[in-house]
Amino acid sequence: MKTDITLTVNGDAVREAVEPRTSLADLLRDNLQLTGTHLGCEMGACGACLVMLDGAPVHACLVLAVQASGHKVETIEGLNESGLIKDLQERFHDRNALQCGFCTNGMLMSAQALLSENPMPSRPEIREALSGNYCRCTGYESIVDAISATAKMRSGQTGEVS
Amino acid sequence: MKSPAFEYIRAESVAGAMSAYAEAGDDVVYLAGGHSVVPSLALRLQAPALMIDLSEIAALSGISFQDGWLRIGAMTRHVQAINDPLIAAQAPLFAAAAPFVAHPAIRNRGTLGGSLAHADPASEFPAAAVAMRVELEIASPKGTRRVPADEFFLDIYETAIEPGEILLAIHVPGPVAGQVIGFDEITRRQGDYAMVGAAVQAVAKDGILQDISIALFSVGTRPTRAVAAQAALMGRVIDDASIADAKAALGDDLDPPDDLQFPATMRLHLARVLLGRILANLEAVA
Amino acid sequence: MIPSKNHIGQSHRRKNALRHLAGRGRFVTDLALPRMVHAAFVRSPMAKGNIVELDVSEAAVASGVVRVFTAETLNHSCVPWTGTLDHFAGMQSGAQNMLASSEVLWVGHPVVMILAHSRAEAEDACELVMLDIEDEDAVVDGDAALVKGTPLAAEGINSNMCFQTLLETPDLDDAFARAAHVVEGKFTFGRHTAVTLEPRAIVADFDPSTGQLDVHHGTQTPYQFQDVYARHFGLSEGRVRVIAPDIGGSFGMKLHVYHEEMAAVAASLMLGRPVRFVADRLESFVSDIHARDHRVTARMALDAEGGILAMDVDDMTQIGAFSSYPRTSVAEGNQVIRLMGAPYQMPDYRGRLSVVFQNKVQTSQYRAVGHPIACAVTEALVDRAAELLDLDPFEIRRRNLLADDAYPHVSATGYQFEKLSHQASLDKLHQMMGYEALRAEQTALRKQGIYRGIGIAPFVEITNPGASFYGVGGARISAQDGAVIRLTPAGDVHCAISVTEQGQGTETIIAQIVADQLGVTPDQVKVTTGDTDNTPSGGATWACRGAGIGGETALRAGRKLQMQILTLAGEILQADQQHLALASGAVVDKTTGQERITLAEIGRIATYRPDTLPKGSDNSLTAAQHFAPTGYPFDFTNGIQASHVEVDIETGVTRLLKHWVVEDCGRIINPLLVDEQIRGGVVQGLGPAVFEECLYDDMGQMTNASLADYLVPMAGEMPDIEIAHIETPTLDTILGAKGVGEAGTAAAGAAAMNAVNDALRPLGARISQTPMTPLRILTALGHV
Amino acid sequence: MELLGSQNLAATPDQVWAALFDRDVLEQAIPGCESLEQTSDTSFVAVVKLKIGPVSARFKGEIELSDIDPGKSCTLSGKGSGGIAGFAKGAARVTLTPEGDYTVLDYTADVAVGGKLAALGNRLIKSTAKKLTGEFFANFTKALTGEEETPVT
Repeated sequence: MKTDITLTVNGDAVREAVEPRTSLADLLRDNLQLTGTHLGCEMGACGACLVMLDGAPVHACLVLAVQASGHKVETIEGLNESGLIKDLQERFHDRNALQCGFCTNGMLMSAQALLSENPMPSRPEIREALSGNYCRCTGYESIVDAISATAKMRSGQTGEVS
Repeated sequence: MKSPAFEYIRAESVAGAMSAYAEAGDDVVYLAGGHSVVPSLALRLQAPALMIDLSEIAALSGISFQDGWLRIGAMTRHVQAINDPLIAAQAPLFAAAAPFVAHPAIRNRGTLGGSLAHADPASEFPAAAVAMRVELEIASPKGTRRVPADEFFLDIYETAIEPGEILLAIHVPGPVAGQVIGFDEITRRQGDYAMVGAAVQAVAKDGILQDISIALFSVGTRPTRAVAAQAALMGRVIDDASIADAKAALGDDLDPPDDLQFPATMRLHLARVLLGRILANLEAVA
Repeated sequence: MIPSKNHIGQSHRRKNALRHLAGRGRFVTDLALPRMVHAAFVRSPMAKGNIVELDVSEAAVASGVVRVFTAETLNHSCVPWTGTLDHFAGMQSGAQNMLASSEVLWVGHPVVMILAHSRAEAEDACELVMLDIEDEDAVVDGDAALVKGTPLAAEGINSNMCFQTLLETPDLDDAFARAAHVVEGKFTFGRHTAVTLEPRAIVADFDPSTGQLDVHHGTQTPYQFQDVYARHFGLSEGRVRVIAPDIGGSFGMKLHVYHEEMAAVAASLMLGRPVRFVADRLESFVSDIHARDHRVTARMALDAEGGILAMDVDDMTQIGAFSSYPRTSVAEGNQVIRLMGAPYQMPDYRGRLSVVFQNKVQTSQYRAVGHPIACAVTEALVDRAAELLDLDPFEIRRRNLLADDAYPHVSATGYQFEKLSHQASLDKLHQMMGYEALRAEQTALRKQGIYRGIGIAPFVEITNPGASFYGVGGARISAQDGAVIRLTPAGDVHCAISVTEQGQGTETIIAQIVADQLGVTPDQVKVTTGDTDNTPSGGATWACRGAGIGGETALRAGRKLQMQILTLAGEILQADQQHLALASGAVVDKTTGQERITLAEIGRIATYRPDTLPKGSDNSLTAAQHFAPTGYPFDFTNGIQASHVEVDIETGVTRLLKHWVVEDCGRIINPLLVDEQIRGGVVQGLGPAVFEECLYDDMGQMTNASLADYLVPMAGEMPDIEIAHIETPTLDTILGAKGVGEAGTAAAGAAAMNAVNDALRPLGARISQTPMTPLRILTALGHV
Repeated sequence: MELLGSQNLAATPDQVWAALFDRDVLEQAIPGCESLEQTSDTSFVAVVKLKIGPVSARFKGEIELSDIDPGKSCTLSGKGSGGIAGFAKGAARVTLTPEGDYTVLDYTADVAVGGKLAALGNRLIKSTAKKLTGEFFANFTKALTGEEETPVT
């Protein structure tokens, strides 16, 4: 019934026996206690469960854990500890770009992916990059501001929020 | 919303996948990107006994030229349709359609072949495939065959792929000088299923249309070729009069579904508006 | 000099946000307890029917299943709940039980509860339950519900009318008789729902060895649930602890009593082990409360100059099969008819309310209860009057908004306003949005076939409710809050307070307020919320009260502790405490500002060396304070919003270009957090105006119960929102703060509807229904 | 939702009529029919497995013929429960009209679904119902006459 899988999660080699039906999100949350990956809809519509799979954000609810075997997964916990998104986190904090915090994991994943492809996105481009990330609390503007400010700071401009 | 239990095999070859399918019998589902299958599992709208994962089969990947056609492996991800230079050059409607498909993270994982095989009547790639007159290469235990897009999409979620068969690749015919394209859709929010969408590919010589191919989506049970609208445009220049005729002709082409949110008259109206806008803004292929 | 205590009014960042940014939030959905079992429910697929067969024998023996409960085996453990209140005279509702026993009354009504070792196994077993329901004609439409001969929507009611009321001034008919102009309209406001990103979640953990029930509950009102669980399960309140950790959004949706949460508690009590229920998204759509669902007929009488004389309003609101508990589903409609015309000098009024049962999910309180409906109707009529009289929308409002020196004022509906700033807000908005330039641009673009519209909507918001809100009706819902503040042995400050945090920044503002009372920085104040064992009892989060009531409680507690510290310091220093003050973490000389003794030293002495204090000294460094508003029944705030839209008149698609808000919430404690509350609120108002709707078919089936089909507002469609403030503190409290949580939601939809109609006006089209979908706009334009 | 259709059948009305009450014909006609058990002259118990794209569900239910005007018209109704997937029910009024060598079978069907199917499938329900109804009458034609369908509309 259970299948053995091996994958790398936040740099650690992970070996688990899972039912094939287990989603990557459930593996991370239930088996590995990486609860920073959230579940909001379990059908790929809200973006709360985004993780980096081989370096690109994907919905952990839409990937079966068995499919991730042999691949590299990074979660918010890993990104946080790597220090890679420290500036992004700081701008989110400055700008109060989160309230309840449930969408924040996905927002950071989408933001990081956007900025790595497009270092100076326009506001509409940022909004488009977030088109699959639902936030009920903020109204989005502060998130757009925070990402925009990070882009400016990374490219050496000021991070002043206009 | 947790999936029912099933067995899982990660196939290493097409032949291996097909023989596993044949052995298992009825309740088998192939898994490509999984972005249509996995949600329906979570919603318990289906309960296969076995999932055969095709995603690691090398033969299903890769984008290359073959006899003047562009061969796009079925496992090509949506994001590659946006970024790949070969697709941009020879399958520009895929490149134009891809940004409209769902959201960035979905596009990182969803596959072109999966989308075509799934044949959701509201999705973008099937209509682009019809407009480009691609051919779909399908593997069966008896061998492979190529099916033109016009004959591939049969009905709601129904294609020429028989149970157990696997979509291997999409073959796109070579580009023609003077080719122009247009792709657009009308949605309420970015990434939503379109209320109406359309893909147009045309060739003009001295402004006169030598060829035009129009496919609409979200207007019926499958991507729909607008035969009458095409006829209304052939041999003409694109101007207000020909656009008006093409829009009028859509009445013969479409018999949209009627539902509370989007009555048939609304879909037809939107299809006309959209086609008019696309025709007025056709762009030369880069 | 004493450094100024100026943390109130500063944009402090939220310390608790750092945990979320690091992926270290702790939500109920993250909690796993030893021996925990997972619940799933079999629900009715029909809107109304009788259960003719229910067989759970196969499910009971399925793999991983621990227990299966039906109405027969579960309901006896809980006293049924009835959502009526005494001050809504004549209202009725059936009593509710956890599981349906014979009749199912909406699609999603829970029938069977299955507990298993995993949620997946519980769902597997749900598929094995044999449930046969004989369907009956459902009551789907509110108007039809009231037609004679229509079946009743539920048992235990004598008609489908839950509640009716009428408000009327004596001269109403006369006002309409002498009116120079009357404008009127019929409006429909769709059903929508909260869609918090974290669904409802509970882990109920009963320990039979001690008789202690711990409930980890994603709720905004933990004390209310402590009381509910104690009373309905026959436990002593002291043995019930409700812990509300990080909550992934609430917005009023997470303060109602739900069948599934009650069932989880019941099951834990019976099994003696932790029971977890987390609604999945599909369940959320058919079991979370829905909101609004109004049909309003309204008219407005005006004199020749466009002065508003009166409004006459009839609101029919559709609430589902039961009134919700413990607040009732009547409060929404009650506020709709009382908030009509509230910003205006309007002498006369008549408001009729009919609250109607139907076989759908219950509707109840959701952010800005009643406000968006009252505001949209009022402002649509004001715009229609402006059009009729050929007045600019700003001008007609300038003529009618209450003058800024006209307070105190009592509205035609009986609301008392202490002091508002409508006229100043109107002027500020006009200037801030560059109104004249926008109008010029609109005219120019129309010539190119681009239809843009500008809509404005002034509003009032009910905040800081006193006990007259629910308490007088017999509801055990606290209007007061409590705080306990202590100076720790190391000289830090800890505040335990009953108002709760859902990300709006409660803990941060409480720290700011307390810091200012004790001369420390907010960083030195640790705030604990959301745990009935560790904080004093209070109302927590509802109806916009965290800053106004919770903040005042914290302020008073802080001042009490300040006195205790100064008294003790006076004794230690042998100084007159009148000459001492607190600043920079120390006791200082009031006139020179010179440090006399640090708080750390006071903490040390009081804790470890009380023997060194003069005989009879009180070494207490803990202060407790409760506070309830006793002045005005509510503190009203006011403001005005503007929306700029572009309507694609060929596709019916509306694009929101920009939004502006001028808001007066009294004393602003943290501008950063206030602005983001407003922005989030605006988007929660724009969502239902343009996108959100629970779509039901004529059998009572909700047909878009997923996040793919129910359209929540997303980043791509939402506008930037510019905000300005006017500050008119309430004199009812020392702090002067009012609420701001609902302000954004109150008027955003009204402004958007006026903007869309402004865009459509040259085409002779008008829309009076939300959400303003492409279909409705195309229909208004005659394209469909 | 209402669905209308018409089939031209190369058979006499009596032959068509008999087929409507013939368990074997019905079994071949019902899309996805896994079992069909006759419980009376006019009623059947069926297990039907429907697979439409990403949705597959097994329905157990009853099929009944009523309002019978022999040789001319009857109502064919069915109600099936798909467990937690929801339920489907429908009734088709069938009328037979002789026309030369053919019999024209007209039907007006009213189909409804509930529960999860209704909640999630709204976008596709009408198309699906239309497709299944069409398949039923096409299969019916084939079972009766051995011919491929000849839909008129």
